[in-house]
Amino acid sequence: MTVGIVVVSHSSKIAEGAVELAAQMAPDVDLVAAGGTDDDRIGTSLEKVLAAVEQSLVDSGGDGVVVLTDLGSAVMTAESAMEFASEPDAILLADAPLVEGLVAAAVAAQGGAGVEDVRSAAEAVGSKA
Amino acid sequence: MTVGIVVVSHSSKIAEGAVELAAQMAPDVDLVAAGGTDDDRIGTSLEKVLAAVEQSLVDSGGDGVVVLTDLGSAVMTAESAMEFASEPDAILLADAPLVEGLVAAAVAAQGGAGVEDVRSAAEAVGSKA
Amino acid sequence: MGLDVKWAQDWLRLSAKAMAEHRVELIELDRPIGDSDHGENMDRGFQAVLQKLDESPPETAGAALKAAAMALMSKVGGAAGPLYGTAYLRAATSLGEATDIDPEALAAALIAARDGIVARGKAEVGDKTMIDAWTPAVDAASNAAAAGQEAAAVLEAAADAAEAGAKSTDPLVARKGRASYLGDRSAGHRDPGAVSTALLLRAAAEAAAGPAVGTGAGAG
Amino acid sequence: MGLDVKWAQDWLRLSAKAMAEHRVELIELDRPIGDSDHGENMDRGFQAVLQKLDESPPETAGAALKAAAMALMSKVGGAAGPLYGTAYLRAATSLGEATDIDPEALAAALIAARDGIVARGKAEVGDKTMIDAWTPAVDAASNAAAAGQEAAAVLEAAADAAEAGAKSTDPLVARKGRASYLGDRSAGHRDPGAVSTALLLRAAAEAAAGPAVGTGAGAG
Ligand SMILES: Nc1ncnc2c1ncn2[C@@H]1O[C@H](COP(=O)(O)OP(=O)(O)O)[C@@H](O)[C@H]1O
Ligand SMILES: Nc1ncnc2c1ncn2[C@@H]1O[C@H](COP(=O)(O)OP(=O)(O)O)[C@@H](O)[C@H]1O
Ligand SMILES: [Mg+2]
Ligand SMILES: [Mg+2]
Ligand SMILES: [Mg+2]
Ligand SMILES: [Mg+2]
Repeated sequence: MTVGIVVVSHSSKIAEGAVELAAQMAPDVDLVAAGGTDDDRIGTSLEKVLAAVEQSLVDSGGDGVVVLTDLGSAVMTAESAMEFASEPDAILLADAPLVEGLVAAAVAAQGGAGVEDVRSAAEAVGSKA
Repeated sequence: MTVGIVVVSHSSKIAEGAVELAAQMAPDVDLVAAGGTDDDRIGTSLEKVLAAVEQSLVDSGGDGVVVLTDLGSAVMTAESAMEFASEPDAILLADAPLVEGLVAAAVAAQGGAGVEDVRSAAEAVGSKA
Repeated sequence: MGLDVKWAQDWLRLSAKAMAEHRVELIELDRPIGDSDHGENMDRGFQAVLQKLDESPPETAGAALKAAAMALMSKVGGAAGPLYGTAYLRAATSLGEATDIDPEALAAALIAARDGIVARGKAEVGDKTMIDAWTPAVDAASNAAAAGQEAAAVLEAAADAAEAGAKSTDPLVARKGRASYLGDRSAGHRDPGAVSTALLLRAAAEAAAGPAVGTGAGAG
Repeated sequence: MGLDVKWAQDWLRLSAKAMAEHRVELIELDRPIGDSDHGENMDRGFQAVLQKLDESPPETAGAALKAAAMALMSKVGGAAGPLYGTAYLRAATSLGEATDIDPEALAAALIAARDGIVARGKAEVGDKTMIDAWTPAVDAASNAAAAGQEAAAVLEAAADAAEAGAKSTDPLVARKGRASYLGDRSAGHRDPGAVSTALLLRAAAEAAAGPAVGTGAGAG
């Protein structure tokens, strides 16, 4: 088991692409994309995010979930989803750039890091490696 | 005319999604996606990036081009492309998070900012608005 | 007799009507300082609210607002979704099972709604957001309730203050939301979320003042 | 008689062969500390090099390396693309129009290649990258050339040093490239780019030592 990661973006393409990119370096980590509105316009959807978070809670088998977001309203949607989630305490929101933070978080999770360390890895992303 | 922006990502989905997202706030700015390898695997392609930069140089009609990148090898591909570009001095590379920096840069360009200010807008992106 | 579920349903139906009617206006307001979707977002969100109300008519005002909250959070797609969703959810919690909402309880619910938006979005008055409409509105509502006015008058005071608050955003520089990307260039434009807030509170006042509207009103 | 375009073509053809043969090994090296594509990247890149050589046979060693550089930059897809591309481009510039490359010119071209990688990637020795193979290799080549050795011996010294350099990356913690995401966990693995560098320099030595290979050799 590893920490699960949910990618909340305004764009389903961004979320899916970011998951594909990070999966290359973290094949054993459950990465779940939650991008776009429920009808795949640009925007976010509480239902999509909540479903992704719940799936990730199951996939990660108690190891916890880190959520990455793009713009501010994605943060607000993610925070709302956390209020409705079955295990809010197992979910941490990262204040990190979406793509760059995701790769760092996924690599940390792949290496067996705990949920706090996975979040820290995302948030520590600075200049491009 | 506004400054042009090129989005270099390892993923064509990320590049396209980011362009769609930013275009909503910057409908008059020429945003060009250059994501993925030439056969659309995860990676970058000098040819794609060079073609995007040249197109952006034309679209922006002399106002200059700002290039955003995701991971380190995208930076190196972008730098290589700049060496081959017809007007290297008109192209600035931004050290900024791809999605978040792009939105900030696009909004600055939409507002008529010059090429240096567009890059600064991308690089100034901090916590999520 | 205070407000009841019929009022809540009328409010939501009049809100949906207002969002549909002002769809283009809200889109145009969101264009120069946003992403041109606020009218689309709010219209879609309130169409989903109407559908929810029709599917399972609520028993209480609180239940109506809670159903609206869930619909808005899921369907709006923009910042306004979690913000209004949280607002309506907190208002619903504040009202609880009440079936006869007096002016004090009404003002308290509006305050809870505003506090929910602040908790979610961290905006202060002056940041050029919907909070610039909400905060004067809840202040006016509290004052009217404390002065012993009826629910309809409390909501009218709130709507008037929200409209003034929305206008007050014109010269402001945005410090929250997408408009903050524009920096100083955000000045000289009215905040779309503040305008939608004023429309929603006007709908609340009309629902309290006027006759029933729409179809499924008054199940409780 | 020094090295010529036939050597350059043989080098590139033997490189392509080595990349194809070591494809899986390079992929496996890239798995624990990267994204499992280095073998795929290099194989694809050198297949494109072969195609370019066949399409328009180069007249000089410099032209051969320049064609290779363009193919690698366009087709590799990973960090190795701009890095090796820049290396081959700088080597080509260093060689210029030369048709009879003496050991000094050869060593200078290898130094130019290494300097190009450093300019592009900003790595130092000890960062656990291909530079840990290139720098000892160019040092060994320079020394061999200064000691008056033949081109083949210069390249053999470079290849030997690159192999040792690649092994030296095993205990290192990566400070550049994808492997740097792993921090301390990158230790205990060999850097795939350092290994491919050793393979490429071994191919260069073989091309200088042995008989012609492949099809389109020796157009100049
Ligand atoms: N952090 C915030 N706090 C309060 N209100 C906000 C905040 N961010 C955005 N808003 C409000 O949301 C409105 C925009 O809503 P909308 O267009 O639906 O979302 P988006 O900006 O995601 O497209 C703004 O006009 C503003 O009133
Ligand atoms: N900044 C750099 N400087 C020098 N070499 C680097 C740098 N970044 C990566 N490399 C080399 O590139 C190799 C990885 O190449 P490859 O797998 O093709 O690219 P990617 O990491 O983009 O998938 C690494 O093993 C390392 O030797
Ligand atoms: Mg909007
Ligand atoms: Mg929006
Ligand atoms: Mg790789
Ligand atoms: Mg790669």
